[in-house]
Amino acid sequence: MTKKLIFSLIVLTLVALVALPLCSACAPAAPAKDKIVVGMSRPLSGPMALIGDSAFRPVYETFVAEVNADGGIYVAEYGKKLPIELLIYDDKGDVGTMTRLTEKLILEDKVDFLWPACGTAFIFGQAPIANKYNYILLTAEGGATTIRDILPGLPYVFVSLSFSDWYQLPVLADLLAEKGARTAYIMYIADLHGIEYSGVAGIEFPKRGIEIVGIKSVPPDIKDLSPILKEAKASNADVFCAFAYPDQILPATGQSIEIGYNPKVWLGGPGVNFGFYHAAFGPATEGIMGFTTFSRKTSPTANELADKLYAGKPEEVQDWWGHPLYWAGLEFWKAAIEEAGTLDQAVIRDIMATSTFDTILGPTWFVSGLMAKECHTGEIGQWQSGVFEVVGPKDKATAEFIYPKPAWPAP
Amino acid sequence: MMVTILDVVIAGLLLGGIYALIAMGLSLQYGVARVLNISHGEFIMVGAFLTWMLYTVFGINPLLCLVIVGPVVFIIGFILHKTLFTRLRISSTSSGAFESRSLLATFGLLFIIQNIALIAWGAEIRGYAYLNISVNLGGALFGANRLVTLGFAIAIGLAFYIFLARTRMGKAIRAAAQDPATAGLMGVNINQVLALCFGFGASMAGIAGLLLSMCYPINAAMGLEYTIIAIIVVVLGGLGSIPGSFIGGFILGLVGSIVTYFEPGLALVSYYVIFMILLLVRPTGILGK
Amino acid sequence: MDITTFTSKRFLVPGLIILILLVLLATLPLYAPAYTVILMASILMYIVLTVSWVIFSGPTGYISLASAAFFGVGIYTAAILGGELPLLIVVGIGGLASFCLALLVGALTLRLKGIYFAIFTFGLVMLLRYLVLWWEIKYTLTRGRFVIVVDNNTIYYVMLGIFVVLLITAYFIRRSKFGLALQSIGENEEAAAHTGINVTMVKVITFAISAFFMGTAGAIMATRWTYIDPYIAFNPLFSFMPVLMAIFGGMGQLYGPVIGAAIFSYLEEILLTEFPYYYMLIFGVIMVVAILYMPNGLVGLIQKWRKGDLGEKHANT
Amino acid sequence: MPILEGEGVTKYFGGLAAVSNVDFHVEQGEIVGLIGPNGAGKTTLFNLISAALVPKPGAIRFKDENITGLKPHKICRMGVARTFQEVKVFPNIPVLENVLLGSLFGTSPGMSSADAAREATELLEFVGLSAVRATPAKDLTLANQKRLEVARALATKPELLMLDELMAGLNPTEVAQAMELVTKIRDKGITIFMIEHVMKAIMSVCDRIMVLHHGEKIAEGTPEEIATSKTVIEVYLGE
Repeated sequence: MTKKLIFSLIVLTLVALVALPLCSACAPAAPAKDKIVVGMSRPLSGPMALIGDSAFRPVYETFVAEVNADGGIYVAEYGKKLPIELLIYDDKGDVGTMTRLTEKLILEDKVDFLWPACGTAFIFGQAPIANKYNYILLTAEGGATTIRDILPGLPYVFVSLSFSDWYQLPVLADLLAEKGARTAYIMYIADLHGIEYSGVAGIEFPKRGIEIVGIKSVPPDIKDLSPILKEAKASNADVFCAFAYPDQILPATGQSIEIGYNPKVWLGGPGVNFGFYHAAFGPATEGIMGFTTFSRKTSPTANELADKLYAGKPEEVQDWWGHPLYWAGLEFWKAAIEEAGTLDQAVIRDIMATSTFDTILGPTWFVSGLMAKECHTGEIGQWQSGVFEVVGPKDKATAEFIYPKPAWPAP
Repeated sequence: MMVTILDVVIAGLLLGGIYALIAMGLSLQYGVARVLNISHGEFIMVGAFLTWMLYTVFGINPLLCLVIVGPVVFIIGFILHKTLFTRLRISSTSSGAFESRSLLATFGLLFIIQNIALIAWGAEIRGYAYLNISVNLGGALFGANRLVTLGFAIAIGLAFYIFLARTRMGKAIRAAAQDPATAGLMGVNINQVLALCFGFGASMAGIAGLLLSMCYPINAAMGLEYTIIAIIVVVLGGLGSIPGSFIGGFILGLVGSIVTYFEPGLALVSYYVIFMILLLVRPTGILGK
Repeated sequence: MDITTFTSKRFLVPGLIILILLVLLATLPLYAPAYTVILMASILMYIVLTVSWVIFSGPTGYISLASAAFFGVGIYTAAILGGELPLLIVVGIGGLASFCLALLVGALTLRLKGIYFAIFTFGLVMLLRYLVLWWEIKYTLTRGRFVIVVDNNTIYYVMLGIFVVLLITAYFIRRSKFGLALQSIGENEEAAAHTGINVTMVKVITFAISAFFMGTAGAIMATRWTYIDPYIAFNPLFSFMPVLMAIFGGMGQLYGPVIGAAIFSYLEEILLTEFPYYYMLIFGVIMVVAILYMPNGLVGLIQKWRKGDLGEKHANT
Repeated sequence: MPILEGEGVTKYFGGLAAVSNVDFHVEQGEIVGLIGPNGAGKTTLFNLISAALVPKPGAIRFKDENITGLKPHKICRMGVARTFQEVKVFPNIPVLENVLLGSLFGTSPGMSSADAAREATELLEFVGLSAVRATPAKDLTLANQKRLEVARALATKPELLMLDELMAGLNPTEVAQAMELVTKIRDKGITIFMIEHVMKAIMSVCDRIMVLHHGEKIAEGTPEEIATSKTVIEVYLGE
């Protein structure tokens, strides 16, 4: 009798488990289109939240608000503007959860579009899934040479972010060589990002006569970097590069100041390009270099975007490398939909793959899935008087490259 | 060469001081109150964020924040023990049951505190520059903030050690750690003592957060990482022992610093290797009984 | 009530229910939407991890936090061998690799008691994570790997298969003299040894069996994740989750961890999707409340309710 | 022929010798008592024999086979069973299963579960616990828990049974019952080696008595000899 009770309880539980999602899936089909539902799986909690949040609130929320204030995206098929509705799930920074939620967005919620997950590994996980269901995926925070190699097999995947040999490090190497830098010390984080950047630097630097005199990888989670910085200091290299993430770039900066390590070039990324970097170190950031896309002086539209994203907000939210590219990607996506006049992914994909649209960056197009490097309005930045100026490539620079870096300010 | 050795050793000691600081609170909470506090790192995070906020918004000197952060986090810990853990202790059938239930409860706390911090302070990484000026120690250069941290860690450890050894309350705490039931019979208000202990542990975590925020960037999700380090240090040194926390911290710091010097990629591996070997050789920690 | 009807009722009714459930689960891809199958595979994964964990840690009381290590070894096996061998063999190798690792670790560490064992096993997860990371960076000059993509229904069926085999294994361990020995070890290890039980062997073998299932689950799940790296594969979350789920469900009965894991993971899914910004907060509050008011998990709650029910009946007669 | 023999058995804890150079022997079919003041090393000696501890130096032979350093379960399977000073039943396991464990894993581990169950039931009857067979062991009285331990030990089918303070904490009626039980076990042909504080009991059931003091054997002989031994009296009175 009692056993029966227990078992019926189990049955109820299991049946409920099976039936509940069933019911939600059986919900009546959506009526005629009155909005564009965009699904996202983002790390709203957990250790990845800080990376996810830094792009999400400033860029995506602003973009949706702006488009909707205008009535939405005009889709000819429906003869009207459709506002964007965001459907956001929390993947808590776990790839397994992200892949599951991505399929939930596609299969169960049947979202019209997918916006990207956050982080390189996450994009690698998400791209094959999106492609499998013929969903366009315009990636943002992440992407690297590794993804370029698989892009030919993923026609629905587009990458907007600039990266090591696309086209940052060649530009950096040119700048350094021109100023006469001869030696470099490289510290890199033990992940794809670090391997890739140190690898590309290993090719681009020697090509221009810059010798790499030291190279060390550091695992993530190590925050006491002073032994490596001391070694770098002892190597007396002209250039110090830290290819790592903010949670190591910040302590690396602090510890460089502490041990009085002031090489002619101190470059770190990603991390240096954020407003919170300047907020944390203030005048000590003078002359420190990182990766960038534009500064306010690049163009009037750039200035406009900076106002839109950052005016009236704390300095911490700024990201001069990623934000313009993510934003341009969204503008490009919107333009492609309006051009297509439909929400059909295949049609929009073909348009995205072959068309040029005006975005915040100027004319923008994709070359075999990558945003063309000609569209980039900058690659290398340097903090000068509290502004993250573009210093390379030279034809896009907003300020003269200061070499060598000035001394750390007196405490 | 001498300077290099000195460099590595001092770097290890400085790092060890931070580790000891992180671990002391946990050692106290587990050693006396028998709560293996997985949300320990969350209290560190709260302390760090309070300091950051007081410094950047109100311009209060981080070291002065001590008088605010310490008591505030103490009160949070004290109230938590009074409401949650006392209840759990009373309703648990055995001390083993209490340990596993309180461990799970602290897991829940981790989730709650972290989410509240995310809502209150956002997910961004934060940092500020304070006292990052270099100090010359026999040719080796170090940040003043790190030396201050080490100094504070030792001062807090010593103060608490003396408190435990010399005061009435300290004796009650030690009695409770040895045998709560008997201590209760001897007229010690056991619930009060345990809650105080938990509060002290939390407060130490908060102060550790304060000092950490001077050296490292902080964010709302940073807690678990520090909890793990704290657990390793506590186990290395012996549960419930304040000197043990220092020994454990210094060992870990030195090993980390030496291995980082030769092969940074193996620094974290070395933490776990040394920890696991020690656990196999001396399962109760270096100063454990 | 005579004995035959008692036994037939005792086995027939639950047997029938289990059969119906199995048929329902086995035919799920035929009638349920595609996402339900994906979700069920994920829930089954949590159930497999939790029940495997309970096989060893339930009766012996040794809190193992090595689950993520065994799960991760399975994941890496799939990532390395995925393209080279048939799926089921890869899954089997994933399990065997974890099995061997558990034999080694078990033999080394099972003399550690209580919290020390828990922390040591957790150290194993972190050690593997950083060691594999270092190895990849240093010697394969990369980090992370793509895993072959497998059809979602196939993943579901393999996971279901693992689940069924695991339940049968767990059931027989519980009912066998081996299970009784395990329980006696948990109750008093010294007395068990002096009663002729080879405690080390019993513990190590059980630990390895439990690791085997975790390894197979990891191997099949990796194919769903498409891309893995050491941080993804050796994620401490998978050490803590089985413990939480088992205690949430209650370990007194076999069905406890099963419903514990099922409800827990389903709850998580709902919170992640319906309350994404407050997922942790709500989850945390539920955990604290559950611990305060359900000291013996769901099983305890059910038994309490059952006892109350019985008591009423006695009062009536 | 002695069934159990010890030669120079020694055990140090830190710098302290808990058992120091003790020679002993137990003959087949005997009941041997081991007495001595608290802290004399009696339980340590038992632990050394049943392999909870390893003697250093010293050798212990069971049926002419060196068993020094073997694992506890091996020793149990060779035919040495024991009970504990502080009762160590399996508290949440029902009484019958407690005994069953002994049958299943003792000297004949290959036994079918039906045979083992029958044997366990018989043993429960033998020690007088049939009525509580389904009760979890923790719910028994101390006396019954002690009987349960004896039954569990017997279930392993030992040739030598070591009883560590079987009668401690029992009331006079229970002591009498326990004494009767010990004799009954000997009558089954099982050799008994017992630590005991209850003098009346030990004097009346033992064939031979050994006295330990500060880890050393200070006397050995029949109950009468021990009762009149000057050294023994000194030790006990001097305490």
